[in-house]
Amino acid sequence: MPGTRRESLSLALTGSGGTGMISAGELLLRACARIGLYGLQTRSVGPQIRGGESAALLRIAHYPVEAHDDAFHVLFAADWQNFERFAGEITLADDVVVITDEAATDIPRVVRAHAADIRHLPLHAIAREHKARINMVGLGLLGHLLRLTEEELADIIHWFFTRKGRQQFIEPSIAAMRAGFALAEPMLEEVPSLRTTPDAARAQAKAGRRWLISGNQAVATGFLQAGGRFVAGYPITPATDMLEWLAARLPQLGGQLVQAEDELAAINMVLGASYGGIPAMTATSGPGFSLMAEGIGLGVMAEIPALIVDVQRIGPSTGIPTKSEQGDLQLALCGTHGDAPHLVIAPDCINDAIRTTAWALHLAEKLQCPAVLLSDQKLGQMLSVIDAPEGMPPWKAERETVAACETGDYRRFALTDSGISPVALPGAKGCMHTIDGLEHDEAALPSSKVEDHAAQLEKRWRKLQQMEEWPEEEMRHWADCIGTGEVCIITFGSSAGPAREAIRLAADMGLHARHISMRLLFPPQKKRLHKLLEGVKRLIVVEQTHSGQFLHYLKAHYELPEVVISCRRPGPKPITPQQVLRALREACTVDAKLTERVCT
Amino acid sequence: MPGTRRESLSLALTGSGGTGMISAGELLLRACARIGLYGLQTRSVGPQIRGGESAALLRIAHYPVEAHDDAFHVLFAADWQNFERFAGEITLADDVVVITDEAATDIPRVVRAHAADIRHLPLHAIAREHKARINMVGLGLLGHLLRLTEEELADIIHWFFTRKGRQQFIEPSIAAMRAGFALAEPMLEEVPSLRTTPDAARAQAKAGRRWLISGNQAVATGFLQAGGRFVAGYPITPATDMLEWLAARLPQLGGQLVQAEDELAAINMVLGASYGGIPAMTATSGPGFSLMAEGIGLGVMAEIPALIVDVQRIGPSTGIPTKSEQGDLQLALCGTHGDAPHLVIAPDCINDAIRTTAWALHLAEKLQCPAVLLSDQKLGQMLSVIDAPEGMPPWKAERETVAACETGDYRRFALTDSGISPVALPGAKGCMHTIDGLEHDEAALPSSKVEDHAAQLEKRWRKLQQMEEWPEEEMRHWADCIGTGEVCIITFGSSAGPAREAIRLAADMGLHARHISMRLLFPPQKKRLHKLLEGVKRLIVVEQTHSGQFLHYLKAHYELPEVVISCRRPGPKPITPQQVLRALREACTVDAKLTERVCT
Amino acid sequence: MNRQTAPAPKPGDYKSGVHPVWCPGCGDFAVLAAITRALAKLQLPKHEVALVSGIGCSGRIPAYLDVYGFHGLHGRALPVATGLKLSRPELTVLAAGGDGDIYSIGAAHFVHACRRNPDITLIVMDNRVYGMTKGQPSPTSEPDFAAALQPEGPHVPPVNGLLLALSAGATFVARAFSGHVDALAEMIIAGIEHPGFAVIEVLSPCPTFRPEQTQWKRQVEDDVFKPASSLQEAMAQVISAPELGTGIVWQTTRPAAEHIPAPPADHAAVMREITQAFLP
Amino acid sequence: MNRQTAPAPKPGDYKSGVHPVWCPGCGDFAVLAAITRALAKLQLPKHEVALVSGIGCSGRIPAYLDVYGFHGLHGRALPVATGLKLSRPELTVLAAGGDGDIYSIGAAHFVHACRRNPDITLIVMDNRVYGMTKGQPSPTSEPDFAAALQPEGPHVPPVNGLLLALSAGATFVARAFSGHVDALAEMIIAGIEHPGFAVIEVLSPCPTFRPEQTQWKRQVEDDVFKPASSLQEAMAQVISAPELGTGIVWQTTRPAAEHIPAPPADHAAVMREITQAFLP
Ligand SMILES: Cc1ncc(C[n+]2csc(CCOP(=O)(O)OP(=O)(O)O)c2C)c(N)n1
Ligand SMILES: Cc1ncc(C[n+]2csc(CCOP(=O)(O)OP(=O)(O)O)c2C)c(N)n1
Ligand code: SF4
Ligand code: SF4
Ligand SMILES: [Mg+2]
Ligand SMILES: [Mg+2]
Repeated sequence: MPGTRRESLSLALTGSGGTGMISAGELLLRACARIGLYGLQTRSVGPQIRGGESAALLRIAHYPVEAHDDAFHVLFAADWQNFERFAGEITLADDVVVITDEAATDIPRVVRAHAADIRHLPLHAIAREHKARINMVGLGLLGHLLRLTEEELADIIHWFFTRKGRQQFIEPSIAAMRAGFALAEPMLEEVPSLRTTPDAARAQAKAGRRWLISGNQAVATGFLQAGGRFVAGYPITPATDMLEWLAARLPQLGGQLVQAEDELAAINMVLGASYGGIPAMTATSGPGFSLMAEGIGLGVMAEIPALIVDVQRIGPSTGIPTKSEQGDLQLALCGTHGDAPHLVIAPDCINDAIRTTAWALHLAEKLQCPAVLLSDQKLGQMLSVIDAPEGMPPWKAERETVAACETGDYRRFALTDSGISPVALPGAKGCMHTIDGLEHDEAALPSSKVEDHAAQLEKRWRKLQQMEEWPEEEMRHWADCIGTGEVCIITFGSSAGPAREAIRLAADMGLHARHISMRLLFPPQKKRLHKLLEGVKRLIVVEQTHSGQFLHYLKAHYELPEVVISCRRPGPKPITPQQVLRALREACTVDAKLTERVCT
Repeated sequence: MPGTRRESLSLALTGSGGTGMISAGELLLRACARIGLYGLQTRSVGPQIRGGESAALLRIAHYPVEAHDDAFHVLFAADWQNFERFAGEITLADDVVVITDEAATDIPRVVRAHAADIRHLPLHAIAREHKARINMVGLGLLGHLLRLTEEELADIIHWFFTRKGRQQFIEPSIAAMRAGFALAEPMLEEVPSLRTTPDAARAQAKAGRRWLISGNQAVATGFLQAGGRFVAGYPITPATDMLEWLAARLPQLGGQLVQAEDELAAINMVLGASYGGIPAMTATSGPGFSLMAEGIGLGVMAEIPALIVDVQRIGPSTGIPTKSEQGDLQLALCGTHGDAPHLVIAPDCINDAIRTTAWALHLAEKLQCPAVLLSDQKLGQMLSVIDAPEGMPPWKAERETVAACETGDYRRFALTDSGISPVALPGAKGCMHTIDGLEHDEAALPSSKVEDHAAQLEKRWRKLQQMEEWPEEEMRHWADCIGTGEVCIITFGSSAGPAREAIRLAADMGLHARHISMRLLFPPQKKRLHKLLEGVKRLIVVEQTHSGQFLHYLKAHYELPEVVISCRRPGPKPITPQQVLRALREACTVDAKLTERVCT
Repeated sequence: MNRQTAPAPKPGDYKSGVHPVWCPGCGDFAVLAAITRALAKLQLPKHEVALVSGIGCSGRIPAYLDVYGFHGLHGRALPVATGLKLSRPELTVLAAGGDGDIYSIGAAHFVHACRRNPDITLIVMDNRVYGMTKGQPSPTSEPDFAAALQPEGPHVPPVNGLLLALSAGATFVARAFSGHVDALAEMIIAGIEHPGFAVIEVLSPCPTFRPEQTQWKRQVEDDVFKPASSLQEAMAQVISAPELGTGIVWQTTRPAAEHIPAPPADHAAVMREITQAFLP
Repeated sequence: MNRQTAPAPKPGDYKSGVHPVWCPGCGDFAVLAAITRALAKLQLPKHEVALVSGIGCSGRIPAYLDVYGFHGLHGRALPVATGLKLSRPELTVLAAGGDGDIYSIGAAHFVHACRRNPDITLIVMDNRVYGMTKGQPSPTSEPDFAAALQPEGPHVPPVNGLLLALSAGATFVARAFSGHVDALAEMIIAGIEHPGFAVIEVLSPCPTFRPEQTQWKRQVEDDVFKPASSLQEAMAQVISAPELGTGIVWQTTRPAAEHIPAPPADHAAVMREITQAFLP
């Protein structure tokens, strides 16, 4: 049976500790990026601290991809130890080809039951023969299936070991790769592959046109580009790598990163630095984000800008630290006591994360208010090939300041029309004052008066609320809307990827639908969403949560179309384009109001 | 002009530090309670740590009262220092009589402008003459206006100083009281007073029929009655007095209270004690509640019961520690990362607080889940005369336990139909296991599998969700509904008081409306509320918040009538029956959908 | 595996059979072994032992034991253990955590547990690194331990957990090395038998992120600490001791803060008495 | 009140004119006075001074000074001050808090600030009670200080803040008495001039909830501490010192952990260089 030809090809590389599947996947992706293909990689790892089983999940295409496909077309299994730990995350396509070692006798039943085509090859023997790791055999084999050349693969191996200072591995690895490459030769036509060969891409590819970047790096880059210079944080999966990336680069820009003793310290250090006028952020995940609740409230009350990046992982509590979910939405919206309006913003893909982070920092500084940026593990740790952005994002951190006061009656919390009061930073002559977590009057003095509380509450709300009135061009970034039709999918954050692709797939089938991806979640943009929803009869709310947090948020703050369909599932199985497409096709047939369903 | 005769009389006693207005108010209330009257007192204090200005705000009636009236009929001002600090909280009735010292020259303009009848009396002179404090003069004067007898007032003074071990003050104080009593004589008919004299009440009053109790004491009592035996807490206004009350009483019951080093420790100590099988609680307010976010999530994940009492104060951040608001609702509902369903329950008056706290502890233990009890400063620190409850609340803390395991395959998180898995407490032979904040399988082992996460999420939700299916008689306490008609007021927590009274006032005017007071806020009771709302055309959502947190909660989780009117105001000015009544009357005229308005 | 009826449980009986997630060669395996030996030596019934931990590689330890376990939040093992011990004094309560868990995010609880002196044995598995989150400096890391999050190293002196414990009022302070399992087991026995809060800092190498710690087995100096006769002396010992010295440096007794009064015979009657006070 | 142009500011110039909420006789008035004297003596421009505080009676102090003030969260003054000082090293940064603020809810930050050694002067206003919340025992309360929340008293030894600071690595450790305003002012000056983290514990009586502390003025023993030549000696002094002894017990220098590199001339160029690494 000849292998299917696909628009995009999905490959899973799995193996136990030491097989190096993640590296192989990354090298494959990088090689693809170099010749002008697009693609992405996520990883799934076991509970072992180091060296446990892991899976590299790749998708390669001629066009930018933001999400995994429904199923995997090629499964390369170095071995089968503990495969069941992530079997639930790796759905196999009907025509999947499974490549495994000739000696493998422990192929799990779920795989055997599903896969018609299992190929036993001398993977380990080749690796042993060349004194290399099995992942190099896989790199050659899979690279060939992707129609990469031996030279392209050799180059990438060269680059890899040179960067690591392990030149001695180059030669054996290349030899193993070549042997793997040869192994693929007889099956080229039998295994699913890309519809078009990469030659077109190769012809077009110019150096510098693509970036290979993770979501966490994208957020960090946006922060630096917008002028962020101070970071305090405490290690936590899956935010740590963002902090580590920043730690190495901040000093080059005259900034710094402090490893705090805990998240309470981190958020308060950020408030301290920002009080000093330095654009500042912290990055954390669920448990640390919960600990920051009190600090965020202080930022709201004392009107101190701060960027709090929450790279969501599966909750509640410690949950599943290495896996993705969107379940911190309601905490991001409501997560401090009292009426404490603050910005909540979600980047919707890796490419977008650079710009959206810059925008979030810009808004936080402009509105003198904490901004929570909701990323997630999938987005944050996904490695993706994107078009290199042209220039820097248009938004910078700019706070309205007062350089000096003559009269001595500086009013830190002056009741301006916009609700924004120019701030005197420490060092400004004559404007000395004390900011406070206590309710206060315009002059920043503590007050328990009915009138002061009402006026300051109103002011803190007004400065956010007025965004509804900002000119369209300033607010264009609040949401994206693509497509047309009476059925509309709505998402926030990383669920946009599969939704966008579903819209394209639907259009190919002649089914026209819209997709709204909301970046700005708080303050709600009632009029703006209303406009985007004009003519929509059925709304499908897609999100990666169990309880429907996004659905509840939308119901609480917006007027929605008559029929609202909740399409949700918890992690770690990601939402895929095909699932959203199915929901879309079904949506045309339901007519019950508010149908809640699990995406299947 | 003869003074009006009122169903209930509202009196404000104000003065600077050392005038003892709060004590005078309390003694007045106690004297009223003894003769069978009902009433309540709240206090408003300035920012001074000790001895600053303060106001005792009283309302006395022949029937139980739960809320303040719209305005005050008698204002007794020992002096006027810093009166403007709480002027916004003390609305004066049109026929208010202001009683102040003969020498007072600094009566604020707001008072002078409003009050036609200001009486200058030799208050300080009398106090000086008798070597007593001015509050005793006030006690006599106001007591007489309330038609208490000199003996009743003398008794209460006697009781007061005896309890304090300051017998030497009894005689001078009684003398000053008598002089104050005499001062009132000539004005008896000119000052607003109760419509009926207390004689009827006196005739009926039997010892033991009334309790004089604060909301904080009521909550603490309910906790002890239901079997609560461990408390950990950290001082915070306005929850400290509940902790202090418990500290003195727990040892008598074989329980104990630990003063923790902070709220992170407090919630974790509670989880530790509860893991040991001991029904446990903590009490805190906004800032401390924010710090407990992570711990609550652990309780959800590891299925550990815990009662977290949040005596809400004005937020955000440090806010106004001594004043009331209902702004922690959304944090109570959403306040931890991830999908973490847990109980959120609000007592709706002081009387109810005893039973509702017992119910909350019962549910937490039965469902093995943290329960947040939302009280507030108004409810918690209000001192009220209530009918002494007959017997104890019907609910006890009872957890389904496993005494011992024979087979060795105890599954802590077994997927039962109800979602509730019987727990083996430490000490149970053969059932050893490790509970975890990590996602886990039925046997409590950490798991990152798609299936385990889905099943356990579903289980944790199911055990709450099934409450919708519980028999009506078990769930009767979830909400109260009074009245009939197409207009309905809905409240949670302490806003029920003014709403209930508004319903009665409206009925007197021939206007029939309903009132729903929700105690169980999470899990939502969709079918039950739907039933209560049958036939309702207009819903008025009354709450003490700025942003409409209760409104948003209702919109997110329920099908609401076509017209929804939000009637809300932030603290510290309390919501009053008259305001709700006005909203009710206006509701009959609006027809816009979702009108948001400020209660005026 | 209900072996309570067997006459004399052996160390292996205290293992749960769950396979540890630790890396090969991790010091924590030996800590696990030492705990089982100590429990076996003390013949403690498994169901009367509870081990509370925080988050970290170290924090995973309870699941590997067949006792009651509580794998809680990062930094919060001590408050949980305190709540448990105070309300269930008949249980033998142990707490375990990493250097980050106890000395960084949990530092306030550590100080206050030392003061409060509950009858809990704390095992700090010190590998001078955040193992679980893949190698960031911890409070006990050397000033020049460069890692991605602090590319030039923390450049601050490490927390001295023993000194901190002494100054916070701990009544039993010791250091051990996980490689010397028997000595560690003895130390844990002494800690459990100590009537109060026992702090045992265990040098527990992390071969993955601190490969140089595999040398500890050659560098550790055993029993350099001798139980001191005064706090000053204990502190002086700790300050001047070699970095990898072990032993019990301080042991004293002091009543624990809290105790539970006996429950009354008639709860309802006591409740009635309490609510009497509400009569006006 | 822009007096920066006047040649020599006097203590009064550093007052904001806001009326303190403190009770009459509160020791914190004297702390306020001492700070103004110190600032005046150092002739520090008001706009270049920032005072960060936590929550408590003590925490109210910034509003009474005409410098930049940050009245933050209970227990979190030190992280805020650290963030501020690290990013704005040219400012003179002070931190202030109560015994509960710093030694209870803020204990972890205290320990880590001592280690990190930022150039901040910390003033702990120790009244051995939670003043603001009306009289609960604090970590420095005497074991037998009975109060409503702990009717039999804490029955645990008080935290010794000086000892804790020493063992956590503080480079300047001192105690003073608020009643001796000039000595306190001198101490604050020494703290500000000290290049690192200076811990000054100030005995600051709370006449309202600890009326017996009004006797402190007769009981305090001044200058019992002498700058020690070794950590051991400092600790020994603190352990054996009278309960109400004052003085500087320890001063040493050690570089602060963090420093800001100079910002580059061309941000855009540096950004370009950084993002080069994303090319495949
Ligand atoms: C509130 C919170 N912050 C951060 C984390 C992430 N985290 C998990 S373990 C750990 C540190 C582990 O270091 P250590 O305590 O030394 O234990 P080890 O892994 O070295 O045994 C951190 C920061 C978390 N789980 N929770
Ligand atoms: C998170 C949090 N918990 C509790 C409180 C309540 N609170 C305010 S001040 C204070 C303690 C004050 O004691 P201390 O720090 O000794 O200061 P003092 O008032 O004695 O000067 C407490 C517990 C709070 N504001 N925030
Ligand atoms: S990372 Fe280090 S501490 Fe963690 S399991 Fe591996 S060796 Fe042990
Ligand atoms: S309560 Fe004590 S510390 Fe607070 S202001 Fe009054 S005297 Fe000072
Ligand atoms: Mg460690
Ligand atoms: Mg204090």
